[in-house]
Order: sequence, then structure tokens, then C-alpha cells
Amino acid sequence: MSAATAVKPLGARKAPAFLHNVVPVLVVAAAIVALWYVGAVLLNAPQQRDAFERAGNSTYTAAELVEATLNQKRPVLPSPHQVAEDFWTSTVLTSPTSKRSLVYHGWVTLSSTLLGFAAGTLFGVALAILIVHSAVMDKSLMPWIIASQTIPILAIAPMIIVVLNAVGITGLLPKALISMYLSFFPVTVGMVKGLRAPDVINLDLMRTYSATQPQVLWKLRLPSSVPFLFTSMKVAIAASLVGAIVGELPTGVVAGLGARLLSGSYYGQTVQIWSALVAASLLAAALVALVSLAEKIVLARMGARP
Amino acid sequence: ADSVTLQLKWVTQAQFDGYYVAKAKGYYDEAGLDVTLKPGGPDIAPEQVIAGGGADVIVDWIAAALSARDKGLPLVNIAQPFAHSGLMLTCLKSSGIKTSEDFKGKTLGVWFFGNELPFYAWMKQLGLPTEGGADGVTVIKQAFNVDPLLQKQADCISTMNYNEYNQVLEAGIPADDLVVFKYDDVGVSLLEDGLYVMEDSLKDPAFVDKMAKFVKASMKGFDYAAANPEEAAEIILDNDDTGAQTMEHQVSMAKEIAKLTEGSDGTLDMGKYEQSVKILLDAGVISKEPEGAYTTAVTDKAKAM
Amino acid sequence: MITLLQIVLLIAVGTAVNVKLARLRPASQTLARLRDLAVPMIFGLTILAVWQVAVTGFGIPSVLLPAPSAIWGKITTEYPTLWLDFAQTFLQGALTGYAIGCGAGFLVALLVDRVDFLKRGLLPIGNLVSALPIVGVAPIMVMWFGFGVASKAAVVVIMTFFPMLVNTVAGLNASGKMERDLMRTYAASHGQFLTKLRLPAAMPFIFNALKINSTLALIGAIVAEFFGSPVVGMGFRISTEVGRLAIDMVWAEIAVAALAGSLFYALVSLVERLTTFWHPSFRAR
Amino acid sequence: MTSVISVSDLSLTFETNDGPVHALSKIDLEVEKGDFVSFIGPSGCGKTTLLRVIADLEQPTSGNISVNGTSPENARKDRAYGYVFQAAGLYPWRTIAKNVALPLEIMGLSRQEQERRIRKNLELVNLAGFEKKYPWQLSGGMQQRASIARALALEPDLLLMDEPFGALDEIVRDHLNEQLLDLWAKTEKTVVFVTHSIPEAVYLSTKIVVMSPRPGRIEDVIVSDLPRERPLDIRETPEFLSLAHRVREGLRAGHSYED
Amino acid sequence: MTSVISVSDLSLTFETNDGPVHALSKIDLEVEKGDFVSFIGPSGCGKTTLLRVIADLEQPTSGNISVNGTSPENARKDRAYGYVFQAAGLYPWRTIAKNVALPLEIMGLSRQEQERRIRKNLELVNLAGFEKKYPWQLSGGMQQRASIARALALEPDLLLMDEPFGALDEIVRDHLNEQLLDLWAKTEKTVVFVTHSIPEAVYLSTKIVVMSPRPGRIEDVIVSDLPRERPLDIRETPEFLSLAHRVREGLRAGHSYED
Ligand SMILES: Nc1ncnc2c1ncn2[C@@H]1O[C@H](COP(=O)(O)OP(=O)(O)OP(=O)(O)O)[C@@H](O)[C@H]1O
Ligand SMILES: Nc1ncnc2c1ncn2[C@@H]1O[C@H](COP(=O)(O)OP(=O)(O)OP(=O)(O)O)[C@@H](O)[C@H]1O
Ligand SMILES: Cc1ncc(C[n+]2csc(CCO)c2C)c(N)n1
Ligand SMILES: [Mg+2]
Ligand SMILES: [Mg+2]
Repeated sequence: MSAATAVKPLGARKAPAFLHNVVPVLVVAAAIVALWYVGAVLLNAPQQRDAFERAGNSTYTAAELVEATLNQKRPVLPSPHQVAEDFWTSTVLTSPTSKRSLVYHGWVTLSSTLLGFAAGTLFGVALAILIVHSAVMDKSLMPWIIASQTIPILAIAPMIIVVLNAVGITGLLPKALISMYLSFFPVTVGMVKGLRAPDVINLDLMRTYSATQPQVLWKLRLPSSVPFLFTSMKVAIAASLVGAIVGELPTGVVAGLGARLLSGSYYGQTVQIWSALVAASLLAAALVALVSLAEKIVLARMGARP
Repeated sequence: ADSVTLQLKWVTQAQFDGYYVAKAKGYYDEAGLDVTLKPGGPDIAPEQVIAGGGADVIVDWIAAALSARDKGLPLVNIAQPFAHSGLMLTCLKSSGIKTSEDFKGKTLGVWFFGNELPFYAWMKQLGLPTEGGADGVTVIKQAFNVDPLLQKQADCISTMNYNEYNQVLEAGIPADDLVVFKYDDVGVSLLEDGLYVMEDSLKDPAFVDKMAKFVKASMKGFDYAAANPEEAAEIILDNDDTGAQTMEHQVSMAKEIAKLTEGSDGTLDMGKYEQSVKILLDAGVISKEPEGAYTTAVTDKAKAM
Repeated sequence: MITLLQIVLLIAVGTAVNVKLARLRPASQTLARLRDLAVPMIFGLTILAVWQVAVTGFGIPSVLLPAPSAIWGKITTEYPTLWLDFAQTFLQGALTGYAIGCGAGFLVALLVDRVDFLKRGLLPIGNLVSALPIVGVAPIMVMWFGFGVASKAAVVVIMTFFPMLVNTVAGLNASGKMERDLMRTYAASHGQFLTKLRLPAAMPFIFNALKINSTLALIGAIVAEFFGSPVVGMGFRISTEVGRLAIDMVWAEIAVAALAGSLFYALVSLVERLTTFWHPSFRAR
Repeated sequence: MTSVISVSDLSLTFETNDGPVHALSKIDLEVEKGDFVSFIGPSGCGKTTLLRVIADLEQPTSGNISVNGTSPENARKDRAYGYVFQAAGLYPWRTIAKNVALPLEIMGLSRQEQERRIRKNLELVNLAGFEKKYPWQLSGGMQQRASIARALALEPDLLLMDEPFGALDEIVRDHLNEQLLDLWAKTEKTVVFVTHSIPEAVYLSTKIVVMSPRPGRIEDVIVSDLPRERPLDIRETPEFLSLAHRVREGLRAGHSYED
Repeated sequence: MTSVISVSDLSLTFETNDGPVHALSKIDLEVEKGDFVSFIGPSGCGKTTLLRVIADLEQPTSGNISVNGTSPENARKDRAYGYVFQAAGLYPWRTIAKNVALPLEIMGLSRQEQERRIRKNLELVNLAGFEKKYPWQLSGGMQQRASIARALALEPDLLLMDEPFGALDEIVRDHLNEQLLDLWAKTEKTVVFVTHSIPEAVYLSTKIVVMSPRPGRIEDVIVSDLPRERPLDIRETPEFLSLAHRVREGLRAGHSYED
């Protein structure tokens, strides 16, 4: 009912707020790029000196050295413009259906990320609900959920994938499963806290109504856990992306950002690694931003103080 | 057509060009086979894949295959396309290493994941402790690429002559600046890239027949690739889903692979086999002399075709 | 068929015992503590028993999944190796990285909170760090910081930084309107605002991050070793033994990891209970 | 007459970090159907605690209590009462109307019926027009009135009210006192009411329970002989004033500012 | 005499999801040093809002206001006042003593001085012995008293109090009224006080501001001619009653229950 009116002022504030936020982001980004250049020079210089020496050039100037360190073929740390160039060619200049396109690989990763995140969030919330409502679950499940997260996923991922392949589950699902495995945990931990966050007086009120557990959950616990949920979801979606990428490795390095990272790593193509990293980060930032946006909208609809 | 799934040991690259060429050139089709090639990677143990039923036949190195057999997973070598080993230790001349005498006090990069055995066998042969210190060598677990050498984090690193060694060269270090030790030359090499299947499946004559056709067609593929490295490299690039491989690198790899498969019709060289088993027994990787770990049935049949 | 029946039976018995136990109203504090320990133990034992029965009953090859008895066998014979690996990976790599990562996330959150410009500029970029996938970062860290523990700690720092940042920022905004107005009436300085109101109110969120990070740190340190390491460490051992198909040793390492991780988590939870006793989640019945 | 609430020899002790607090000690109390009972007493004497025990929100340490002839727990499960908390306790993510709707949704009333009751009760507490506001957009007194509307909307036979009119000005308070009395007289409700105002207690009640603290106990129970029909100006009658005097005496007796 | 608070033509409008709320409209007000000013008026008429504007917790939409001859912001930064909120607002992670210590810590007082003031003020509100309790272990009235102690511990020259005695019984209230008056007379404080109780307003104040709602405005300003020394029984004098009558009339005039 109040949706239309509540969303409108948000939209109206959008334009200036956007500018308001863009400038700082640009400034910070510029600072980071500058630092990055400095780092690239420092890290690449030793190799470059060797290279010059091998080439019999012992009279190089500082400017030449800097210039060369920023344009190495196998830099220790590629310079921002090298990464940007590679990123640009592999996203914009390459057809998105090509296997050399980062858009293609990004999409492969994104699809399992989203599937895994959705499943992980649902599973995480469901577990949290079970734990909050059942002493048996709380006591017996929680320690093992925690233990499950201490298992290094990369170690068992291949086995999981092999076993799933053996029973005929291939493609998106095994990867999404690993995403889910990594993403449900932050949601469970956060939601257990969130579902227990309502104040005693609010719970007492529900008791006086003799409300059923589902009613307490739906009308009190869930609404008051929303801040925890969104915070957890931001962590979870990032974890989910990492899970998808990790899950791509044992599938036989076929496609996806993980495959790019790894193949870049085999051949020491640092620039390719870095542009895949940049792609992964941008993807994550976009996903986290989407969750934040959803958070803002939901909180506004829940009448939060501006 | 009969279907065959082959699990490769590593990612799509010219190392496996024989299989890719055979598929692309239709040799498998001619033999009435429908072959699926599954690329591998650093996290894939082909033995696990075949144990889980994900493949009919795998490309594997003998150390992993025999230790799996020792642990109760009965793998059998049915063919050995690679006659030689491509494993080497590549050192920077600038580190002062000229011969194996000079390893003392140096840091050496080694591949593990079952690939460390030739190295330890060699060090034992040289009488060098591997726990570090001035009288021994410091071992680090090297990942996939050659960066530790380029950045001088290690004095020597493991390389395959067909892959990483070329990467070192491509990185701008000329061959003159390098010292290379081939495991084949020091007599501690193990058999690489062989074809292995589960023992049970061999009881079925139809399966043996299928494998014979498969080995024959694959060897034909290797022969063609040896003769046409550029075309083989192109086929590899077509099949590489990551889009990370380069033509230049794959051509040079295909040329080196040609040397390793040279003269092989897939038959297992018993001398090399005995050498491998001895090293593995000495290292304690396998607890007893393996029995029935190889069969000539498939290659015999293939040759008869 | 018989195996399946055995499994069903085991699950039924385990669950029944646990439900009984959890419903019990223990007479004393000690008994209650004991009960709280017994319930997860029974749950775990049930899982282990089912695992054992399934592996032997269905004849699952040990190279895919070894039986718990085999894993236990490894633990009892290989504990010196397990201990050395644990010391290298957990005590040196994970803990250092955890301390630095959580510390950095917390400090950056404070900084971001203090300087509004940074809040709007750094926070979105901080999000970027969150998704640096470990498989991409680990090789780079090995390249930069070498094969030793430093690179492992660096990976852990990167992994734990973001959860702490996000949670602290959320926590710092969690204090109520009136509570903040009160501080305004005292014309409290930024630092006072922080230490007297906003940090205490943020504690539940901060502990949230500390808990999530406690498991992440361990995974991070282990996985980082896959990408280059000395010849000791849990991750080194796992990746090496997988190659040798000594899957029972792999699981022995995993068991150590799970135990260490759980204890670490439990420790953090205990500190949480002691410091945020006032939070409704600890007060409600 | 039937006993709605029957308390005997009831005690409640809170265990705290620095020793036990004896919030209630040996309480005996009978509330009959149609009674209007007020608890009055110094701050911290256990009024809220006793009300919470009746509502099954707190477990007594010893003694017996029955509500509607059964245990407080059963009574609560039968939704036998409506409760007004000392603090408003509105849900911040719900508008005022939605806050009043909360118990009605839980009882599964029809939309129409919900709307009817929301409108009626918000009008009663003079909050018509504030349906769509969120709690933080309301003044303290308005929040308290919203929480009263929420409890009344339940239309329970037994009303438990903890200082419902504490934050209201005299005129609104008088108005709501009248309304409450009217409702009580018309619908034969039983009301248990905590207040700090002596005139309010005397004006509303058929029975006034004077409590005193440390340990929380009943000092005096005063049965009012005022007629059930009570115009506002009954407060100037001598009967009224003498009752008020007796309450004040009871209060003083149990009070700690005796110096 | 110097003007401590000077408000002229001040208005404040809240923008809400369903339209603007005119919480304050054209307010003019002078509070002089040593004044005891009470705001009284129906629930929702803007008393809290006005107090918050004075305390620089809310920005007026238009008009002028000065506090201590400067802007409210500067006054706040000078820690010119102590504020008692309508709800207690104690920090749940601090014990009662620590809650009272909060402003003292912020002002950087010495440990000894802190302890002295904590003891003194907790005694004043009759909470001695509850130092180590946590807020949720206190009754509603006790929490309110703790928050009063917290504001008094500051020993400010200007006290802003929003219904501080709302949840207290008559006897404690009388006691605290006396204490407050005593403090005020002794220390020459200026007090701005929100209340719903007409007798309380008349008993305490030198100036009574009667407000009325929608839009929030000042209905009447009544300057009291009662002496500064006021024993409790002044409340039975005809002067007192006539002042009370005038306040009641003002309230009725601005009230919406005029039917
Ligand atoms: N943050 C806000 N947003 C919107 N409206 C508000 C806000 N705060 C107060 N109001 C409105 O302003 C008006 C005045 O509120 P205020 O709290 O000043 O009343 P009050 O006189 O203190 O009442 P009470 O005696 O009930 O405490 C009310 O109608 C209220 O709904
Ligand atoms: N949860 C609790 N833990 C410990 N002590 C408590 C708790 N709740 C209340 N008490 C104590 O019990 C006593 C009675 O509290 P109660 O809230 O019943 O008082 P009250 O009569 O309602 O007072 P008021 O008029 O101030 O609301 C008080 O001394 C209080 O400190
Ligand atoms: C984790 C890991 N394990 C093994 C090898 C060695 N190896 C087996 S096959 C093959 C292909 C050659 O390029 C190589 C290098 C490695 N590099 N990394
Ligand atoms: Mg109370
Ligand atoms: Mg108010």
C-alpha cells in the first residue's frame, strides 16, 4: 500500500546521490591505480634489470627501466593499463560467444553463482529456522555445521564432482552445489543471531497472543532479522562466487572465470590472471551492490528511519 | 557406435594431441567408436574418476596408477603411447649449478601429487638429504607454472620438456642460461602418459576389442600429429574451452611430444616398466611387487588389426 | 538391502536418543553441560556409524571414500606428521592471517566510518576485495610473499577482511536513535561515541564476522598451500596424498582441520557469550 | 461468582549476578468475574511481575495460581486475555494500523473484521488519521495509545494492563478512563490494572491491591463500595476521598521514604 | 535577567510517507536564567519536539532559536544542558552505576568524582543497592529513575526533562518533586520540564507553557506568582488551585475531545 509512495522519494533522491557517491569512488580508485603503478615498478624492476643485462644493455636510464617494467610480457605484477587493455579486448572486442571472451566465462561463473547463492541462502535460512526452533537441532546440528565449514572445499570438491559425475549429475549443478556449500554458512550464522534478536518484550507480546511458532517466525523473528539477513547475504554472495570459481577447477577446467584463472596460472600469463581477477571482483561488487539495493528497498518498505 | 570415455591427466594441450587428432580426423569414427575426451587438471585424480565410473579408460602416470592398485583399485596398463619421459629439472646457470654435485644448499621446486617420486629417487641416488640445510637441498612444492624460477624463488624447478621448459624460454631466458637434468638420462624416470583401465572390465572380450580399436586409432592420431604439428596445434586450440592456449606454444609442444611418442606403437616397454616398479618399491609407494598390473592383450590385438 | 536397513536403524536410534536427551531437564548445571556435550557427540557418532556401515556395506572403494576406522587408523599412526602440519598451517598461517585480516577489516571499518568520503569511496571498492577468489589470489601471494607461511597468511588476510568490514560497518549503524541522541546531548567526541555506544552495540555483528572468519581462515590457509608451499602443512599433505591416493590420510588431515576449526569457533563463541551477554539472543528463553 | 484469577502463597525470586531479588513474596489474591482490580504500589514492588505471572510470562518460584480455573499456560493458550505492556512495544516495521492488526491476523480474523476493529479502536484512543504512520513517527503518548488499541482490538474477556495511561495527559486520561469503564460495564469484562495514580485506581476499581517492595508483597486489599455507574464527578464525593485516603495510607505504610 | 532560551517564530514540519506533519507552528518563547518552565499539553502536541529542538536534536524548518545566547548546536557542544528522555534509554551492556557514569566518563571526570556523583544521585532517586544490576533487571519506574540520576549527575546549569516522573507513583513523585525544587532553588538552575500532570506543573514551575496540537502551538503562557519556597502543602492553597484551574482551561481549549 505504501509501496508506491515509499519508493518514490528514494527514486527522486537517486540522481544527486549517485553523483554524490561517484566522485569518492573515482578518487579512491585513482589512488589505488596510482599505488598499483608504484607497486608494479617496484615488483617488476629486479626481473627487468636481469633482462636488460642479458640483452647486454647496461646503460639503460631510469625512465627506460620504468617504461619496460610496466610493459613486461610476464610481469610479477602487471601494470593497470596492461590489465585494462586485456580486459577491454577480452570483454568488448571479443564476441561474447567466443571462448576467449571474459563475458562468456563470466556468464558461466555467474549462472552457477546465482544458483548456488539462491540455494545457499534458502538452505541457510531453513537451517537457522530449524536451529532456533529446536533444541535438538541447535545442540546436535550446529557443531557439525561448523565442522563442515572447516573442511577445505578444494580438497573434497574433486571427489564431490567425481561422485556426482558418476551418478550422472554434470554441468551447472555440481558447481552450484559447491557455491551453496560455501554460501549457506554465513547465512545460517547470521540468521541464527537475527532470528534470536527480537527484544524480550516483543516475544512476550507474541506469547500473550499464544501465537504459533510459524506466526512468531513470520510476524516477528523474520522481520527483525532482516538487517542480519542482508549483511549475511552480502558475505554469502561473495562466498558463492568464490565457490563457483573453486567448483570450476575440478570439472576439468572447461569454462568460467576459474578456468581462466587456472589456465592463466599454468602458463604464467599474469595479465590474464589479473583481468580474470578484475572480472571476478567487478562481478562480486555488482552482486553485492545488488544485494545492498535490495536491502535499501526492503528496509524502506519496512518503514525504517531514513 | 561403441562409446568410450577417456579421462585425460591434464588440461587440453598438445600433450594429448594424438587423441584430439584421432577424434578430429575421424579415426575413431572409422573404428566405430564414439569417443568423449574429458580434460583434466591439477585437481583431478584420473584414478578417482575411473573408480567412480566417470571414465572407461584414463591417461595416467605409472606412479599414481600402481599406488592406486596397491591401495585396492585394480588399474591395469593396456598401452603406453609415451615411450620416453619428458620430466626434467631445469636450473638457472646463475645459481652456480653445473652438475648434480652442485645441488647442496640449493632450493629445488618439485611437483608433488604423486609426481615427486623420481625426484626423491634421484636424491637418494645422489645421497642428498632433502630436509634443507647446507648439506642437503630445500624442497618446495611447486605449483603449475615456472614463476619460481623466473623470480629466483628456486634455483631449479621441475619442467616437462614439452611444456614448462618452453615457457621458460618464452619468458626470455635463453637456453644458454639454463642447465637441464633429464630424469630419463639419470635412469630414475618413471613411465608417463599410459592408458589404464579397471581390471574387471578386461574380462569382457568385447571391451578388450573396443580398447584395441581405441589404442590403434589413437596411435594413428599420434603419428599424424607428429607429422603435422601445426595442424595438431590448431585442433588443440579448437578444443580448448578456456581460450587460454596459444598457437606458438602448442606447436612447440606438439613437436616435443612427437619425440616422446617416437617409435611407440603403444606397446609397454618391459625394461622401463621394471625400472619404474623398482623405484616405486624402493620409495615405499607400493608395498609389494604388483601382479597383473599390465596386459599386452590390447596392444597385441591392436597390432593384429 | 541389509546395509540400508542397518543405516535406517542407526539413524533412528541416534535421533531418538538425542531427542530424549534434549528434552531432558537436567537437575544440575554440570549435568546440563554434560548433556550439551553429549548431544552433538551422539549426532556425530551416528553419522560416523552410518558412514562406516555404508562404506563397508556398499563396498565403496577406499580411493573414493575411506571408512572412518581407516581414517582413525591413520590418525593414530601418523599423529607426529599431523601435528607438524597443524602447527605450520593453523598456528602459523591461519592464526596470523586471521588476526591481521580481522584487525584490518575492523580498522578500515572504523576509518570508513570516520571519514564519510571514504565510506562512499572505499566501501564499494572494499567489496571488490571480497570476491578475489582464493584460487586467483593464492598463486599471486605465493609469487609475492614466497613459498612459506607469509603467503598463506596473506591469503587468509584477504579472505577474512571483507566479512569483518561488512559486519563492523553494519554493526556500527546498529545503535538505536535514542541511544545516539543521548550521546549527542553529551556532545561526545567521535571517539567517545564509538567506544561508549557504537562499538558495544556493534559487538554482536563483529562476533558474527569473527565466527565466520574462524572457519574461513583455516580453509584459506589450507587451500593456499595447494598453490605452492614447503613440504609440510595440511594443505600440502592433502594435495600430495590425493595424488598418491592415500585418501585415508587426506581425511585424517580433514578431521584435524574440522576439530581445530570447531574448537576455534567454540572459543570465539564463548568469548561472544561473555562479552555480549546483554544481547536479547542470549537473554530470551 | 466465579473466580477468574486465584493466587495463593505465590513467591517469585529472580536470580541475578549479585544475588537473588525477591520480587514477589507469599501473594494471595482472588479476582472474580467482572472485577476491576488495580495494583498500586511504589516503583519496583512487583506489580509488573505479578501481572506477568498471571499472563504466564514469568514462572513463580513457589505457590499456586489459576487463571480461568486452569493454569496460566492453558489460559494463555486459550487466548483468554489481552495484555498492555508498560512500554509500548510496537513493531517498528509495521504501521500503526498494522500493529493493531497483529493480534487479529494471528487469530485469523477476516480482513473486514480486522479493518472494523482497527478503525474502531484507533478512534477510541483518538489516533484516527495515524493509521499509516510508523511507530517512530509518533509521540510517546501516541505510541502508548496505539498499544492500548492493539490490546482492546482483541476484545478479550480478561484485560491485563500495565500502567496503560502513564504517559497521557489528564484530559485524555479522563477520557480513556471513562471509555474503559464504559467498556467494562457493558461487556462484563474482568480487568487487572496497574497504576500509579491513586485517583485513577479509586475511580476505576472494584478492588484496590496496595503493594509494597523488598520483598514484593500485598500491603492491603481495599474493596470499593462505589456504585458501578461512575460519572467523572464522583471523584469529589466524600466516599471517594476516603477511599483515596485509605489507599494513600497503605502506600505510605509500605514505602521506604519514611524519614 | 539573561535569556537562556529564546525562541521566535519557530516552526517544524516532519515529512512523512503520507504527508507533512506540522509538529511545531510559530512558536515564541523566552526562558530566563533561573526559570522553571513546564510544557504541558495533550499527547502529540509537540512538547518533545520543542525540547529536542532546544537540545539540537531536531532542526527547525523555519524561525530562530538561541540557547545560552548562541545556537543550540554550540550550546550542545558546550555541554550546556542535561537531558532526560521520555523513555529511559539505558545501555543494556552497562550496569546501572555504569550507565550513570557514562556522561561523567565522557566529560573526563576523575574516578573519585565519578563515584561520588554516582552514589549521590542513585541515592537521590532511591536506587542505592541497585548499582550492579543491568537495566533489564529493573522495573519500568526504576529504569526511569536511573535515567534521571544519569542526567542529574552531569550537574548542568540547564536541565531539559521529558516527562521524567511519568512512570512513578505519587509518593516517589512527590519526593522527587521536592528534591528537584530544592536542587533548583539551591543551584540556580534553569529547568525546562515536560509533564502531563497539572498539579506537578503548577507546583514546580515559575512559568507554565500550555500547548495544543495539529499544528503544535502555544495556547497560553502562565506565569506563576507562587513563592520560590514551596512546601508540599502549598497545593491546597487557593492560589495554587486557581493556577491549576487556568492551566486546565488552557488545556481544554486546545483539546480535541471537545465533544
Ligand atoms: N520523527 C518524526 N517523524 C514524523 N512525525 C513525527 C516525528 N516525531 C514526532 N512526530 C509527530 O510530531 C507530533 C509531535 O510529537 P511530539 O513527540 O513532540 O509530541 P509530544 O507533545 O511529546 O507528545 P507526548 O505527550 O505523547 O509525548 C506528533 O504528531 C508526532 O506524530
Ligand atoms: N528480569 C529480571 N531480573 C532480575 N530482577 C528483576 C527482573 N525483572 C524485575 N526484577 C526486579 O523485580 C522487582 C519488581 O519488579 P517489577 O517490574 O515487578 O516492579 P513494578 O512494581 O512493576 O515497578 P514499576 O512501577 O517501576 O514498573 C524489582 O526490584 C526489579 O529489580
Ligand atoms: C599439481 C601438479 N601436479 C602435477 C604436475 C605435473 N604434471 C603432470 S601432467 C603435466 C602436464 C605437463 O604440462 C604436468 C606438468 C603439475 N604441474 N602440477
Ligand atoms: Mg512495572
Ligand atoms: Mg513526548
